[in-house]
Amino acid sequence: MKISFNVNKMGYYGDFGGAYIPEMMYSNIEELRSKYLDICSEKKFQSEFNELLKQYVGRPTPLYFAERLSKKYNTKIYLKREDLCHTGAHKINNTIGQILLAKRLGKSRIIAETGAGQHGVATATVCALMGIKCIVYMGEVDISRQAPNVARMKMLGAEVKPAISGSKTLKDATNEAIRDWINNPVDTHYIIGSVVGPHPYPDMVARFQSVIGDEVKKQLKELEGTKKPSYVIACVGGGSNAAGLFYPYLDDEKVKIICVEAAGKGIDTGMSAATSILGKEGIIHGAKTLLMQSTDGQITEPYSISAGLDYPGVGPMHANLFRTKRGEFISITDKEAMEWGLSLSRLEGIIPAIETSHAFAVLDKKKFKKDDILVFNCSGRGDKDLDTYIDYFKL
Amino acid sequence: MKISFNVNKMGYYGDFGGAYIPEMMYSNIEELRSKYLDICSEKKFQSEFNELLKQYVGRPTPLYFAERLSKKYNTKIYLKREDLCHTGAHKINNTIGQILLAKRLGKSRIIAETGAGQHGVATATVCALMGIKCIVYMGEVDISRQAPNVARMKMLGAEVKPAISGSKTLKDATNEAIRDWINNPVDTHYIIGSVVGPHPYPDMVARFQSVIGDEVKKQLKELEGTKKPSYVIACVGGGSNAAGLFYPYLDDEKVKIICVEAAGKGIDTGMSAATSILGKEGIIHGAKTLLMQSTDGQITEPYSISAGLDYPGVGPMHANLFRTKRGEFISITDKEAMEWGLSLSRLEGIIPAIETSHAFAVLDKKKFKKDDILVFNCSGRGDKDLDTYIDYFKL
Amino acid sequence: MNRINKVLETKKNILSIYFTAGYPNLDDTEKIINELSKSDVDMIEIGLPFSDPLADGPTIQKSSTIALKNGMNTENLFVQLKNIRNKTNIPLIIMGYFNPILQFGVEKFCKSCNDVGIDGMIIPDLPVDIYEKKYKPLFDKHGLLNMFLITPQTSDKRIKFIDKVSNGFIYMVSSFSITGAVNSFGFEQKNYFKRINKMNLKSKLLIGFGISNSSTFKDAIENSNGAIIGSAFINFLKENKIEDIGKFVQLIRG
Amino acid sequence: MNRINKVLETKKNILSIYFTAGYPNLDDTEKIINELSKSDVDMIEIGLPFSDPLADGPTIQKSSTIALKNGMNTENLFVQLKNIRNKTNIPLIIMGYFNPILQFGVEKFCKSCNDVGIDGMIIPDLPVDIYEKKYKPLFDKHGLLNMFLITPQTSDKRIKFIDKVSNGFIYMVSSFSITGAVNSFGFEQKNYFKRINKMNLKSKLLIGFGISNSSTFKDAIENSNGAIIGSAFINFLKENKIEDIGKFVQLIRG
Ligand SMILES: Cc1ncc(COP(=O)(O)O)c(C=O)c1O
Ligand SMILES: Cc1ncc(COP(=O)(O)O)c(C=O)c1O
Repeated sequence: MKISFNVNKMGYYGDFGGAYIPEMMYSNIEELRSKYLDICSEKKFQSEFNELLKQYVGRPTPLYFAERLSKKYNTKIYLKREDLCHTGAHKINNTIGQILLAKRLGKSRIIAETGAGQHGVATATVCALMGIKCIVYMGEVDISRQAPNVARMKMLGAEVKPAISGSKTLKDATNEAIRDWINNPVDTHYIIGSVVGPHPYPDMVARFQSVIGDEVKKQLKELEGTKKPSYVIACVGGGSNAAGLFYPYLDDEKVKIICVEAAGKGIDTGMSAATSILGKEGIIHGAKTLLMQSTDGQITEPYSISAGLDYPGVGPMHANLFRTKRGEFISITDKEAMEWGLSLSRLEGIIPAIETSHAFAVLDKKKFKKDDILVFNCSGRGDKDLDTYIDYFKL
Repeated sequence: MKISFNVNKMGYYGDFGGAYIPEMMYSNIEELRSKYLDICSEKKFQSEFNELLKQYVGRPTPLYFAERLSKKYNTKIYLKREDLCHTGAHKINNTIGQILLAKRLGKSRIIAETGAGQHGVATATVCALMGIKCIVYMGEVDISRQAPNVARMKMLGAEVKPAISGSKTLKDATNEAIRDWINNPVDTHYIIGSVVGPHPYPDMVARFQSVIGDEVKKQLKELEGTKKPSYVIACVGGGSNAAGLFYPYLDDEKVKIICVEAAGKGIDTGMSAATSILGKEGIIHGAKTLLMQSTDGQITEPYSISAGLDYPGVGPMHANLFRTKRGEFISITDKEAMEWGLSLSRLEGIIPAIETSHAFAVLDKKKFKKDDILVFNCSGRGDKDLDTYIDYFKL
Repeated sequence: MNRINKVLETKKNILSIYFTAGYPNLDDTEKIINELSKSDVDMIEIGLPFSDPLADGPTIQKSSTIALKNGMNTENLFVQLKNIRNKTNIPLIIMGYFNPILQFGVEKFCKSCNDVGIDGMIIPDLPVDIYEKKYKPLFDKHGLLNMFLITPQTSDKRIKFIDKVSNGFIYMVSSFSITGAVNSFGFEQKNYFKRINKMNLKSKLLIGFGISNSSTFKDAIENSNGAIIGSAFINFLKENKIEDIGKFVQLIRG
Repeated sequence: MNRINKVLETKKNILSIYFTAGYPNLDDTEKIINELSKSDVDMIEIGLPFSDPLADGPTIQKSSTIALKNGMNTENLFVQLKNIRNKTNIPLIIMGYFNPILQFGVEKFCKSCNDVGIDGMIIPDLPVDIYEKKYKPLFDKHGLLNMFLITPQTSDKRIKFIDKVSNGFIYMVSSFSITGAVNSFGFEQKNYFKRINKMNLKSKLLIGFGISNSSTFKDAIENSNGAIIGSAFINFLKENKIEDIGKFVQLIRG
């Protein structure tokens, strides 16, 4: 039998995944695990989900042929325009799904962690839409470097609570959210923002995001007469935008997968977030996966200029793509990413999120053929990062 | 014969419109006037325009049924989601059209004026896309209150030039742009951002924006079984988002038109931009229209908390809608608009531009029936206005 | 015969000077006109200040803003000009944007001009087409000439039309530039002057925009019937006394 | 017989105290264990500090951060505990998160525990299911008990499963709260204690989380075989000398 790169019944991708959780989370995780597939396959759920994606999020997002970029690199470059989603990134595909799920589970209070703030905004947005209370945990460092998104969450009525432990970034915000859930196990649903955490989160989030890849298949068929690009390319923080794009292609090895990680100041500098290259197998936030850690098993404080990639772990799906070599992993420094942010702005009139910029830098790392079809996930827009760009380039 | 509320062959809407321009602009305006209809009706132009609207801008934008809002006001409320357009407002519909036109006219340099910065960003964006030099004039006051958009224009490679005369807002930026055009009549195209200025600008911009109304017709037919809403409602700065929504309904008086203007601190305070109510017939930026002016014919410096509505004139189409009573004109104060910005964020998870917020305030000014179908133009997103919102509400 | 036409027919190397009414001080209008009349100047353009002078460069913009702040307005200008014809017979032209005139009432405006002895108008944002269709009879009735601009972009056909409608001079915009005074004209501008001269128009030509010193004035009069100075004169007024206007004119005449 | 089981069988009103190894100072481990052994304490939980202790409240988090900064690590802990069994026979439990154990090697970890005389483990993020399927044989081989938690949300069925797998005590989480010490238990918590007691489990029950003073300790032992104190003891260590530990224990015992 052919091996699959998707999750198995036990919640594992190869060696990775599972649910390494404190007992205090067990009832919630078990409730989710036992119900998510049924709920998600309900007709009514499907139609509500698809309707909101269409009418509220603005899906399908275009698959845009980047003419100037393609010419410059002498290959065919398509951008999947998740930056056009309501709230400005792919994150909302997942929060729409999870809020509908939370309602069916009878939850009246939502918590979330956020790094770049995109997931926080996406969560605050769906909570406003449904009239549900929302608390977002965000590292203190991220609160200051992603100020516009903090403002947006407040406008949307969410409470933003600073995580002040550790590196004060995404990992610590996640710890805080988990602690909140442990303290509020009855009325609260925790909307995780990426394909991380204990099973069934990685699979659930990947399914909600898979709309990205599903649309690409249809759109590419129309535009190029084939459903299959040569490459699907995405940045990887936790891995949700990548998972969403890769999903329908996971087991089709004719479509090559490239995961782009944040090298920060360089993978040898100790200031990096290139999880797959620097990480070892271990457990973070309830999942067995690759993570950056000391020999002693203490989780390393990661670094990236981009708040959404500043995470020491990676989703178990991606850990497996790395180990099995199904995916090629490339790491991109702050400098390379920032310059690509400017390049894409000037070449295509699209200011990408710094997370997203990392993906495009692959074009300078790897030679592609003239007939190759590259689909990049343009995971988010750069509005939240303007201060960082402006400071960096002294514009 | 039935009167039409659309432009006539001479470039007039009733008494309003025309081209009151210095001779130095004549050759450019005449070139435009004599060619725009032919160019716009070319098959190739149409298909490029529509393709870019679809693949790059992300059209069609959803017509979103706002459930919580509808419930609260006991009527049917739809939002035309122009906030989901690439760059965050309807403005890009027009700049896509004009850049394609400019290319056909052989122009190699683009100038634009901007108030809120949305039109500046939309212009900078299409210039980046086409690789054409771009200069944007922006009032000094607006530069400081719309900082995120200034940053975006710079990222996109545009030069932002401050207008330092008069009220240092939109009207002055427009003066500066016109002066630039007079100084550079050969290689330059001036992309005006609203349905203002000399003929053929108002008609040309309205045509490019009419995609909004055309989509509404189709979408409403699908959603409600009728192409005709009871009301179409939009904020009016220069009037382009309104014109785009109203366009296919202009001559169908069964569809009621509501134009919402900025009352600023109140129409009697001298700090206002409620042009139709406070204005008199006159000439501004080359068009005969309604404008706020002294008895002596000096143009009044307008005021609104919203940079995009802070204009002392109104497009000639709207002046005619006002005079003929085809449209109902309602003015909304800063305070009312700001509160609606927060309300829409909290009720529907959509943070609107402050310009857009004005439109929604109509819901508190007028009683609608349960079966009425209201289509609001959600002309832009509020990301550019976060600082103003946060300051105002001390969030 | 209109004073403008008389000058156009009898003089060569015409010098016309523009100033903004109400600048530097509200009541300088009469003084400036008198001083200009005494000097070697052939025509005067009185600028009616406007809040949004979109065809003017920064110097004239700034003078307009100050004049408006000083309290200048249309009514006021006519009061200031009430007795001007007791003092001078020099051709007087009002240069103003269309909106203040429209608000004042075009007919009333023409009549007031006639009353105080104004000879003509330059209204940069009233195109010849609209003038011809709608306002010409009023101007004619009150004995006012209306001067139109042409630029390097104006087509021969349109120039001929303007020439036909014109009953005063044609205001030949020197270049693309409204940025104010320059130091000398370039190759392109001179070519343009030549081209227009070859057209054998019935109207006399005055060159304006960018004339700032004796050298540009010389260039201009070599190619036309005269020149108009605006920004350079406003700049002069900013730094000098009104009594010294004669010296400014001498410098230009060279 | 394992020291833990001996205590569970022979004692009532068991008091188990948690501290973080390496806190307040790197080398306090032995001193604290000795002082606790001398006092009226029945079991000791030695916290192996972790960078991301997601089931702990701020007090224990902070002590872990400091301990790690002080240089505490797994290797080091076993060195510090090398001769501990020369000094005390009190049951010793290591409480630690799974990742450091996994990196050390689970088998090597169990062996090291056995070598220094550790009696059991509490690993909050190693669920009973995974333990049972994968790691139990290793623990058994090295004579280590593994203690599991239950909470008010744990279903009866799952409690029975945990009871079956357990060979030490069941750690009964007092409430939903990991925010640290509280002053007294509420109605809901007491109901929960009663419910569990009615289940007639084979395992003994110790109540943890939120025990901070004699009153909450009394509440706990009324409903179980004993109680575990963590945050309150860490807070005590922050402000007091290690030699005074006996007084803290007296206060709790009341
Ligand atoms: C725009 C954007 N792209 C990518 C990411 C990384 O997350 P993931 O790897 O889950 O897609 C983020 C996270 O905030 C983001 O905002
Ligand atoms: C979001 C938005 N809405 C409305 C306007 C007003 O312009 P118009 O009346 O031309 O639609 C602006 C202008 O900048 C805008 O940015």
